[in-house]
Amino acid sequence: MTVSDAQLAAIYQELILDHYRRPRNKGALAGADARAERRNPLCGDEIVLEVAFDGDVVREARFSGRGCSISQASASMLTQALRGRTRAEAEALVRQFSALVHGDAGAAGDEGLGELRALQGVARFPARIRCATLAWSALDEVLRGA
Amino acid sequence: MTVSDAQLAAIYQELILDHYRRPRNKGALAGADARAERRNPLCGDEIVLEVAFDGDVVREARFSGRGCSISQASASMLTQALRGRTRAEAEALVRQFSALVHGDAGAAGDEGLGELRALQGVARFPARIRCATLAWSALDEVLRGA
Amino acid sequence: MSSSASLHSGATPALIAPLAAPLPLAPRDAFPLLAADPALRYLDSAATAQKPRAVLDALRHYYETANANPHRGAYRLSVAATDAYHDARARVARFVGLRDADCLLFVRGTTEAMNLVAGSWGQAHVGPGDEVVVTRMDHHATFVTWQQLAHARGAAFRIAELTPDGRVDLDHLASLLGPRTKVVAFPHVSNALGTVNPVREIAALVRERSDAIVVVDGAQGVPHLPVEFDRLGADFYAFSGHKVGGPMGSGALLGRRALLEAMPPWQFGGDMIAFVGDEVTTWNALPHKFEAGTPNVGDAVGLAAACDFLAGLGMDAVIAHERALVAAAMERLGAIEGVRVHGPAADQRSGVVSFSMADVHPHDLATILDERGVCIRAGHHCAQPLMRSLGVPATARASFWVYSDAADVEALAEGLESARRLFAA
Amino acid sequence: MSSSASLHSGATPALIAPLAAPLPLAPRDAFPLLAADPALRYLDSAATAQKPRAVLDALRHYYETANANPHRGAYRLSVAATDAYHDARARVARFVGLRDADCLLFVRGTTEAMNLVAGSWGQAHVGPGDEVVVTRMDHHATFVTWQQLAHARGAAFRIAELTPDGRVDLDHLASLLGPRTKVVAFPHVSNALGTVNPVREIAALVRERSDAIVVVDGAQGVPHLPVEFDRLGADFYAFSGHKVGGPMGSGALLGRRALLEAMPPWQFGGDMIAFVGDEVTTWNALPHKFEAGTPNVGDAVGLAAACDFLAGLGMDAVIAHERALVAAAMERLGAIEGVRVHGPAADQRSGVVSFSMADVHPHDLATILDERGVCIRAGHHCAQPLMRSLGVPATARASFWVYSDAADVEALAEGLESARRLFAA
Ligand SMILES: Cc1ncc(COP(=O)(O)O)c(C=O)c1O
Ligand SMILES: Cc1ncc(COP(=O)(O)O)c(C=O)c1O
Repeated sequence: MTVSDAQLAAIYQELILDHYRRPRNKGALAGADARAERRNPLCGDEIVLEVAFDGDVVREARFSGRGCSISQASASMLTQALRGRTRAEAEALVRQFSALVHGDAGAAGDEGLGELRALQGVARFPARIRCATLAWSALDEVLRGA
Repeated sequence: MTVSDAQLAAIYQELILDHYRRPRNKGALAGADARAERRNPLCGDEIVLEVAFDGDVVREARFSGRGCSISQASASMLTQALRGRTRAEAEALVRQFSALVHGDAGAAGDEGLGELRALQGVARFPARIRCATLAWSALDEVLRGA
Repeated sequence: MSSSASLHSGATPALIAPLAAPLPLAPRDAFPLLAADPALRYLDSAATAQKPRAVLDALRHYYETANANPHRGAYRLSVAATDAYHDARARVARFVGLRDADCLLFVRGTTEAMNLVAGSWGQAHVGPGDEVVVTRMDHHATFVTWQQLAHARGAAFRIAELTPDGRVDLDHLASLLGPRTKVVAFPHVSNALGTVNPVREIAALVRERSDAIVVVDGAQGVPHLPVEFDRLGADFYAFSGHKVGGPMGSGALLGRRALLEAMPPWQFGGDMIAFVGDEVTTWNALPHKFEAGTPNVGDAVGLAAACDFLAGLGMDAVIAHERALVAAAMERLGAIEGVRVHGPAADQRSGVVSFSMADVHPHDLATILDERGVCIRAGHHCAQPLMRSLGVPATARASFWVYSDAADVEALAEGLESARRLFAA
Repeated sequence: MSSSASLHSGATPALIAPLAAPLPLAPRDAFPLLAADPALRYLDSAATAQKPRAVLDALRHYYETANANPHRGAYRLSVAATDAYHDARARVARFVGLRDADCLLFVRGTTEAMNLVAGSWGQAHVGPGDEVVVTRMDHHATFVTWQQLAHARGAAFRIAELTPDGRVDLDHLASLLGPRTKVVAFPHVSNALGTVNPVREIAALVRERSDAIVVVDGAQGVPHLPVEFDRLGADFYAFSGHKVGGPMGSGALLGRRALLEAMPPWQFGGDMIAFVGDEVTTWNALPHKFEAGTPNVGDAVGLAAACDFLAGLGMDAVIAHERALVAAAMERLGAIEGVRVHGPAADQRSGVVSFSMADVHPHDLATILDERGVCIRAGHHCAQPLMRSLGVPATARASFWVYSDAADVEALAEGLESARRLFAA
């Protein structure tokens, strides 16, 4: 079962660690139109997602909370990917991201996911999928609740 | 495991069946000094034992209730064996009978037990010991309670 | 799966029922305890079933390859345990016709399931002046649990009586139902008589006349009959794994989602919480809300293997097999002097034959039969209220399952004849 | 019993503790799951223990030779099951130093045991204005159960805080005790920190200042330390079989006879009744009054085999072995940059090392270690209230048992060093 550090790097890519160390769009969002919280009862990790809309289009998204590298990087990338998307596009993104981390080959090849594809390695770690989807589950609530 | 009817007869001796078919001292005892009830929760069998004393000596003992051949025969023999005994003798009899049905060799050889020795076969049937001791447990209460 | 399983699984009831001398539906060899003692005539399957080798293998395989505390671990072994547990739930749910597997709660057995419903739903919804209805044939697990809940909540406790042949008297039941009725609980199948109750019909009757929940004690249903929870019309359905050939300590409560979601938790501890504050705690989603503490993964895996085993035989074939044996036994026993068989006709039963012999106590019968290797039950069968209405303190009961055969019936009858001779002498 | 068992069982703590590189106390070969995967480094024994072969054999042997519904059968197979169950109770009781074996109730595990005490004693004796005390280090099974009981009964819920090194602050605890204190519950050993609490001292403190019952969560006591209930001064003591190497679904609650006899039953059903009337029911004697339904004989037999296995090793040797490993791990881990070990000194613990690494989340540590075959736990360990006071959402935890050895410690340390490198890069 012993593996080299190189193999581990498949999930802990530099891009993920970078988002973990220097999260984008972290902190409260003044003037948010919607807000949702998620907590992973396994580890106590929390994510708060706040979104501001211009009509049907996401103007800005920010997150706060704490968690592991996967949940933090995922939230950080989410806030970047969201900006400028319509609600319908955002909903599609939620579905596509979920497919990606559950090992869907189509999603892994979808260039529209951009940087998010760095998280595809999570599919090999079933216990961590929930970490990757924590912020996305909050986004789902934001989109439904609106 | 199959056995002949002859072997079964070791527990279902004629003497036991006779007491079962024609129980001695069955029915209420007018003027009883003490009374105790026992119920076997496994099968719903019940025994009521009533005893009348002349000073320290048992004048008469009677029982009522319903149950299997072992519990009925045991109760019937008990009422016979008890008559004329002092409390101390009755207490010794309770202990000796318990030893008998738990397979004690000394008790099995004790002629003082008289007919009761017919019940020694019960020791081979652990599930039935409680049937044999139901009336004796009631007697124990009578002797303690007094 | 045993080889005879596939042979029999397609057999229709009509094909099997008329057989004069039924063979086992599943070979004795598939059951290590029976295989080790060919002379043993085990006729107490309604109390607990003997275990298929496949079940014991599955149990051991779990402990040897996947044992870990599920849900909480980030490492692969714990994921394997989590998957095994989840998969077991899905398979058991499928076997009993429940689509929404998260509405299957693993419990220790029927008794615990019934106490869960009474302790959670009952405590929350039954109050003074309300009415709780059970039947005269209920097992103590149901009878006493609801009797005590009714007393604790100041509600009235009502007992639906039986017809002379041991079925629930639907007219009497109907007369007990009304706007104050909060709970109606009854067995799918009576363990003491074998009577199969018309669950759908009773549920419809209850809906028509009250807003009560319908709680089915399925301890003797799942092992013997096809069960499809989603079509039964019941709100809750409970059963025990050990009677299905699964391990002791396994069992399930099935419930309707809306009810389960609205119910307060029953026990507290790990897995069932979401957030634990110093003052306030919130609960996890179904099924976890009702599964406090480390789950019993091993026994759940064993139960799933038992369900697979039975699915391989086909539950239509199982009940047909049991009825063929019951019919044979009723005929053979009815011809023995002094024997009276309790309960309804063979086609309205599972594989249970409860009987009395004049002048011979059931306990004596059990001992005499045991000396011949025939295991029957003698007692009140945890149904004292029923015994009172039969006017007996106890009955003798022979019960059949998939490994039972005509030789069992014959050994039983010969033992009873010997008892007759002994006591008549 | 394993062959090394007898070699080690006479070893005194002093003899083992100083070993620089502890060998397993019981060989990995005695544990089929570990034997099958020599590269596996299982460091999550505090969550659940791997099972000795002797336990799995005992379990299977029961099902293959003695399986029947106990207590109720007049035939020999049922007597064999009854005897097996009775014998299991006697052996487990002896192992935990309880002379009066009928005061040992078989339950599913610690969680159920705690819910039983709260549901029976607590419901009957705790009322408005009363006070219920737990500690900051309690597992949710204890914390939430008593929190909810207090809320349900209108009582105050108080939390004894900890010293900075993770022991119960006895002064603070003392300050919470008074005439209204009805219950004081605490763990024998903290699963999250490993802290061993001075049970006797705490019990004496409680007796001095209140009439409260003393309830000990022994889930992490029995697997790791000698326990002698009759001398602990506690009223109730609960533990889980699966953490002792026994099967899931087994466990026990020990209680003082006078309390158990006065308590109302908790669940209703078969075996726990004496007489069932249409309106009124009476209860069976101990232990049956608290064991409603068909007993889980198989898992009880397995638990007894686990106790025998541990008795063969000697519990003094077990705790000495664990402390040697903890001391080695604390030294080795403490030297890794950014690692902080929580809790007290090695000689005040069982085999638990809970730690954090700066800038690396425990969940990430667990994944990285798992890739090397090292299984640790990352999370709140069902102790959210404790995590809040440590100021972390979660910790990483390695826990040792009888099969752990120096190679486990080394693999853990190397994995952490690799994580350090990865995240520092
Ligand atoms: C200290 C402590 N208490 C209680 C429990 C709960 O035990 P179980 O989940 O076996 O009921 C555990 C383990 O999960 C524990 O470590
Ligand atoms: C009809 C019925 N209900 C309930 C039970 C109780 O099941 P358990 O003892 O497995 O909890 C039984 C069997 O004992 C039963 O036959």
